[in-house]
Amino acid sequence: MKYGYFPGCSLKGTGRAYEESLLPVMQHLGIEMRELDDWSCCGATAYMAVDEGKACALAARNLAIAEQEGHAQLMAPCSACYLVLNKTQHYMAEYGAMKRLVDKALGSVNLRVTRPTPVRHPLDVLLNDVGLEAVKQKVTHPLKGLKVAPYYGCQIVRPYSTFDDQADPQTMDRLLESLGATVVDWPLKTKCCGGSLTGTLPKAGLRLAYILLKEARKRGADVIATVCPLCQFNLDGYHDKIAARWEPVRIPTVYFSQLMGLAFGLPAGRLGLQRGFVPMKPLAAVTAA
Amino acid sequence: MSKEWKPRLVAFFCNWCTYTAADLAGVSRLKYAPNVRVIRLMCSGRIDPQFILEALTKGADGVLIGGCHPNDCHYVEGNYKMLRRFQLLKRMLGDMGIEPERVRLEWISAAEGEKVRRVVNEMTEQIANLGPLGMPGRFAEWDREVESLAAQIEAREGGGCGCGSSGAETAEKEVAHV
Amino acid sequence: MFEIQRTIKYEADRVPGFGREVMGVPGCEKLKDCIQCGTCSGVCPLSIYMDYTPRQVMALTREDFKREVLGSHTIWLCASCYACAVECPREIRITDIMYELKQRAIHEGVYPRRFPIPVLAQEFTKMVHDHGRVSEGLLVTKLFLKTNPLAALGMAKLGMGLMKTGRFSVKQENIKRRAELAKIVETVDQENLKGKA
Amino acid sequence: MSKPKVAFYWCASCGGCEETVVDLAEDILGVVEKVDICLWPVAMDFKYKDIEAMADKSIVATLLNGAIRTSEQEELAVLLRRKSQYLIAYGACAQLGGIPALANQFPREQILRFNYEECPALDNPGKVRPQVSLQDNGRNPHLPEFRNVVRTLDQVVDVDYYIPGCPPTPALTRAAFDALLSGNLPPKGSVIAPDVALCDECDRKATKPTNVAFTEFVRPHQKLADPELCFLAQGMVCMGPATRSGCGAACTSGNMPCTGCFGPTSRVRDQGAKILSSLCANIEAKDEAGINETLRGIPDPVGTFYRYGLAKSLLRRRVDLNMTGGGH
Amino acid sequence: MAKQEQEVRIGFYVCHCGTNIAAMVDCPEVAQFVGTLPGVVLSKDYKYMCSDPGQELIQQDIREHRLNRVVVASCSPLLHEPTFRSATEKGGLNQFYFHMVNIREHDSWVHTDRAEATSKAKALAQAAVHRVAHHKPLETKRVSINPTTLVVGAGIAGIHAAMTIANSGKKVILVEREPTIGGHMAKFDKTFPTLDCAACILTPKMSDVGSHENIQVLSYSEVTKVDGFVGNYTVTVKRKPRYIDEEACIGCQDCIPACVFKQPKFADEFNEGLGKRRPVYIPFPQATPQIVAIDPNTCLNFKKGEDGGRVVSDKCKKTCVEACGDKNAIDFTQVERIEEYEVGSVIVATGFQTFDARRAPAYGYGRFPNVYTSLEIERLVNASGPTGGHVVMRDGKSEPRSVGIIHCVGSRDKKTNVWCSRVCCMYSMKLAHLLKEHTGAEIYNFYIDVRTPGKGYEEFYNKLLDEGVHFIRGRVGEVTDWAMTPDEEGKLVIRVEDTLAGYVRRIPVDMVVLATGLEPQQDAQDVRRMFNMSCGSEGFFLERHPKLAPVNTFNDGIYIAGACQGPKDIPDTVAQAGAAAAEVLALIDKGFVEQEPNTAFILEDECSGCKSCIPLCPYTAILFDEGKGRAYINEALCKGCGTCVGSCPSGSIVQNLFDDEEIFSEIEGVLAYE
Repeated sequence: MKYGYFPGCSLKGTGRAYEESLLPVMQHLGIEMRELDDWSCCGATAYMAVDEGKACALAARNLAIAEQEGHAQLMAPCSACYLVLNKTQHYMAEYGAMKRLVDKALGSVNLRVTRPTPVRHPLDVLLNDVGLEAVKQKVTHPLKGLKVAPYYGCQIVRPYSTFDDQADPQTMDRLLESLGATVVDWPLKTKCCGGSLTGTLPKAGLRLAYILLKEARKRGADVIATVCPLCQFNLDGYHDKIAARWEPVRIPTVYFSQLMGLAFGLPAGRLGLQRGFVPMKPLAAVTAA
Repeated sequence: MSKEWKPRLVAFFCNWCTYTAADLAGVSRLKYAPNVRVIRLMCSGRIDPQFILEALTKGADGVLIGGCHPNDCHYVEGNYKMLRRFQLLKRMLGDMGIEPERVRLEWISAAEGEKVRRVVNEMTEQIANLGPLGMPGRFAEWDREVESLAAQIEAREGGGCGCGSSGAETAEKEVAHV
Repeated sequence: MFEIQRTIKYEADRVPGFGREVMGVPGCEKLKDCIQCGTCSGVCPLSIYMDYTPRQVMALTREDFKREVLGSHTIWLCASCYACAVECPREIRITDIMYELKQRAIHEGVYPRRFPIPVLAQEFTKMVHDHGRVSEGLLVTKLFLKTNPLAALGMAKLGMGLMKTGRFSVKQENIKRRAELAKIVETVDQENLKGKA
Repeated sequence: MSKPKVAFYWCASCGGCEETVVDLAEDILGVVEKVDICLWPVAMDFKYKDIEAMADKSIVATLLNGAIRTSEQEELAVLLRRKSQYLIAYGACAQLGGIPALANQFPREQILRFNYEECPALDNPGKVRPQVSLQDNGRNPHLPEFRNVVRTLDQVVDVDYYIPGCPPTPALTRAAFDALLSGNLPPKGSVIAPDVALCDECDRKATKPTNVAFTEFVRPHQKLADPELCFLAQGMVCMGPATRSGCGAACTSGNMPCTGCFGPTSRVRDQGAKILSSLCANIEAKDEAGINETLRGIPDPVGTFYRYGLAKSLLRRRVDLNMTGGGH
Repeated sequence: MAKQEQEVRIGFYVCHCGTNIAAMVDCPEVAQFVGTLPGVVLSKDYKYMCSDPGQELIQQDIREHRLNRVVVASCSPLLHEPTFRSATEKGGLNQFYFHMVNIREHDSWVHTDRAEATSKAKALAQAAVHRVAHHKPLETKRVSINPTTLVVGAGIAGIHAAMTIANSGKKVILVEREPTIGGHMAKFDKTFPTLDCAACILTPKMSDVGSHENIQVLSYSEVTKVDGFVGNYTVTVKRKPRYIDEEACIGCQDCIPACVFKQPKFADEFNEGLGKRRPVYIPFPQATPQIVAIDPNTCLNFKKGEDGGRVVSDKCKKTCVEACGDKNAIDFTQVERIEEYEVGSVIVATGFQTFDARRAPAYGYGRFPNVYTSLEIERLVNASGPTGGHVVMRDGKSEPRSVGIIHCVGSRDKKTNVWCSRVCCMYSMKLAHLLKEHTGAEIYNFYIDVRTPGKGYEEFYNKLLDEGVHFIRGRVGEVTDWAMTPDEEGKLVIRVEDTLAGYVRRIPVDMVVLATGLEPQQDAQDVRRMFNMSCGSEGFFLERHPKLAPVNTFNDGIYIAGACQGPKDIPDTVAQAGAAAAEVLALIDKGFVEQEPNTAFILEDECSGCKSCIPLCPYTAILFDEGKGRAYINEALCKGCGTCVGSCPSGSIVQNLFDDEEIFSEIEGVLAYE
């Protein structure tokens, strides 16, 4: 299985642990991921707020590159990238004017989008292309006894996702189960983590992160698993501030890919686990507790 | 054609589904292109391919056929009979140089007023892009070569035998079979 | 003592055509279908901080209260979680309407000046435009310097932590074909101008 | 009193119709006894001048066979129309366009190019084509012009009666003469043949089941036909149901399906459309893919359904051909 | 073919329909244009052609101007063709010398350019003028009506319709697919706004039906096939086995407690699964007919072996058979039976189903035990319900101290059903009242709009306001079980914008009631096909005209009543059932119907006997005369689709009203105007 790979800016910055764990895990499963040459920022949520046309054109540049490089499918692990690339395709399909604008803009630099390149999330790929059976076969160190709260966040289930349920997504739950972990049932799987508001408007943004952490702890989770660099950052990076404002709710937040790496027996030191603020206890410790 | 050309579509709608849907579009005040003229039949199964050809030769730029959805025919399966005819007719019309977009079959149930609007608008636009079929004009153009001869004969009435020659005008117009 | 405020709205307070203009933008068409049920506010995680609830923004926009809408905090509080858009019984893409309103607010220069969110959006955009990618460390640094240098101090500890875990860098990431990007942006600008002409 | 004058003339035709006249056999003597054949180019020498010299309406009946493709044929049609009391389209080509009218699917240029340049059996290194007019050593010979469209006789001049068939049968021809000579004539425009479809006189009619549902169509060369069973029951396209009777079911008796040379009944405007309607409606499949699969057995619907009738069909000619020789 | 024996003299009328047509079509111009067409003797425009003076105008002109053809350009022929045909006939002409042009639904109402719309009207009028010249005089055929009526569905609509017809002395066959008649209404506790008990008003009616000499109740049965046409339908009914001999069972119910299952164990459908029943059961005490049923899915006697074969469990002691004793009513060998009935008309009253609350996942139905549907609450507050009317939550003991009722669940929502279900506001308030009455709880209603258009309904709303029930205008965003504050712990939390107060609120409650909407029955499409009806886009059966023919369908002799036509409350359902019964009785009393003479016939001398048409007829109306070697059509069986006509390869079949000449001239006419 081969996919074009669109990392996005965060996976090269604050979210580098995501990339550091995802690439070896995918490789371990025999999946080839080729990073797009000279990709540019997807535009995230901020660009849409400034100019929709440009946002689409810039995102479409990456789709054009993917097409040029002959990728049948494009994998976008970051939730914002996943959403923006999908949204761009929707807009181009739905609005003739937008398509003409984007075509014109890309045409000015000899780029072209002629067909939709499916934009896939790693969870979608793991569940539907690889299959849980194949994942299970690679598990050498089952996460027995580890209680994980799967946290999907907003943008991979809303509004364009087709691979999971919008209200009660299940893909990560089932993936974690196949790793041997115990999945904590909690109602906040898809609630907002605060997004960029944690930095710009902490009073509002951090409260959302706090609610998530508090509820995860209340439901007995050892760790929260995420799929998004911003969610991971928000849940992991502000414990001091949350403690100062409300109460301490320290609970580690890791990428699902890091948990997969652990279950596959990949060296823990090479999964970016050292990059979290709240360290995850060694598995043995959890299991013993 | 002195006036600006606008597509003219003839539609054959079955009484129970598509005609009723067109009524519903009216009752719902949905707006669509005024280019289609509907002829009501009891069932799409009644639609004789001759009707479609006749409409085209009499000046329609396109023909729309509307029937009940599969399994929904008021007469059990008249719509299937139309579908079967349509499949071959479409191919045959293609062989005769008529673009496939000019003849369209749609299943439109009594509840689908909105679909009437969409289909009529789509088809009007498609045919506007194709341009006129203009069969009456083509017939007239084809027949001009015969009329010119009749005129020549008239002109030299009483003269010597012109058989085997087409006269100076033709020779001028067309010197050789090139 | 309390201050009293006049809350009546006169017709002159409206900017006729504003609502229709917004509804003409791709993604915003369905605003006209709003029945003011409040589901958007009910599911919005940030509605509790808003001066107008999302529902009210919909009503105000449709009724052409341009100044009130573009000047509201609401549009800047939207975190793009799309919960409203997904739950709306009229399938109104509220998130996209919020984007449109943000764009207009920036365009008209009516956003709160030292309010970090619009500044972030603009800085973000500028960085993407100039370099093709976002370098988060640099972006955040710039943001705080522009809006609230004092708050940056409060963030210092976080920055240090990030640096320690190898996640913070002020090095600017660049793509190779920056001219290509500039040309795309320029073409969109030209087309937009044409559209307005 | 002199015997009534009768003329035979041929235009774009194969000569088969003339054979029918010959096939009247000894009956031709009976005809000759009663009439005076004033023009019959296949059998007798004549000059155009001779006809032109005749008084208008001096010929009682002209039986003209062949379609109209050249300017010469048009002129003769006009001339004979004027000289004749009754002009009779004799045979499928004059009535419907016939086999020559299949050329209406192609542009004139393509036809000429093939015949004078590309035909593999051709030896024409100079790619010389016939000229309408030529200046050569003071001579100025003319040739008829090859028209863009193949026409039926009645698309050129007014026609009184039609005798159908490719070729017409001696019996119908005789019947026509009898009617002419007795003055017991049907209404103008009539086709001198029964107005019922061929099945009426086909021996195989009884073998057609009442529940035919086509799952495939086969062509005569693909299958050895059962000599007694209705062709349609064997999945072979037979034009009989859409074709006039009067031939005595000659083809089906000879174990070949009807190809439609007698043309449609008076109630039908387009023979091809009608047989299409009937055959297709009786296909078994209900979904597009299945229907199209069945219809693969009819690879050339125009050639199959309009083998004789293209010029007379509602569309007449491939519609995207223009009049300057070009086309698709 | 048919010779025009006399000169054609056409009268043309174009109707303004007030401004409905005249606003978009220049009627005088159309009249002026048509007046110039050959054969048209007079051409007029008039304000309302369908009015008495309009019809009188036609009659007068026929007489004065010796018109022999009439064309009216107005609305859809589906609406007023009978009106103008009758006017033509009253003027002394055969009614089929009339033709109608639709320039309202197909023109003025759907176009926006007056010049274009006027051109189109002219083209359509010209087509009709060309066509009508070829019209022939035709006679309608009378078909007698079988006076027996089939009523499908025995909810309140079917029951009321059946009773009305039966009381007039006509026979009714009432088919119900459940083991008992009564439908949804039998499950309700009280009815709004009067709060009279549903059982008190319904069950006497049910037993009347059960014992009525003119009504044959076929319970636990389904209609599977319908053949024929108005006045003469043959209906096939599947009688599902209830493993009880209906003749022998006297309704003593001794078998029920005798069952080897000492305690009721299986989910009780009638109580929405809130109660339990045994494999042998009667749905509820007043069930009609009073006959038990055995559920083969739970009865040990029907236990399936590993290979799917029937293995009678040795645990089944057949104690029920023993208890039944000499009556011998229990028959485990019963199998499905197919029966046929001849009827003249049909009333379809198949009702509705409630929206599946799981399709609105934000409200947690199925995830949180104390989220209920409204129908469950109906049973819970019902004195004959599973708890005897004691409102306790799923734990079986605690009473709710606060209840949130969420309106519009599965209604007014583009993601599920777009329509307003009409009854939910009222039943939500009824349940609010009953819950308050039973428990004294705080009740919160969450609504988008309160809709109380009905006699006494607004007063009921006022009464609820008096009772102190909360009304919060806002569609609930979500129901969750996570707490933000101590008083939310252990509760269901409703997050909603109180749109009138202008605040987002979190309201903790013990119980949530979802006011689920009404939607078409799952198999409505199959039923529609069977009876040859149409459905609206939402899937409810389509009436012939929303105002003028609300219980008729497009299929003559088939009528609809109740919520299968659209959501409605009990008073409206009963009114509609009465209307449908009246239509049926009118039909029966008239004794015959006139059939549209659009049948086909074969020209005997011209048919070649090719048999191409025979397999095409879905009604086997085409037969082959071996002696003559020709096909012929049995006119009584022909329904006039014209498929054979379009397919006859030698053009030897003619359809009345739609013959080739008429259609060809219509095509030519419609294209003759540029």
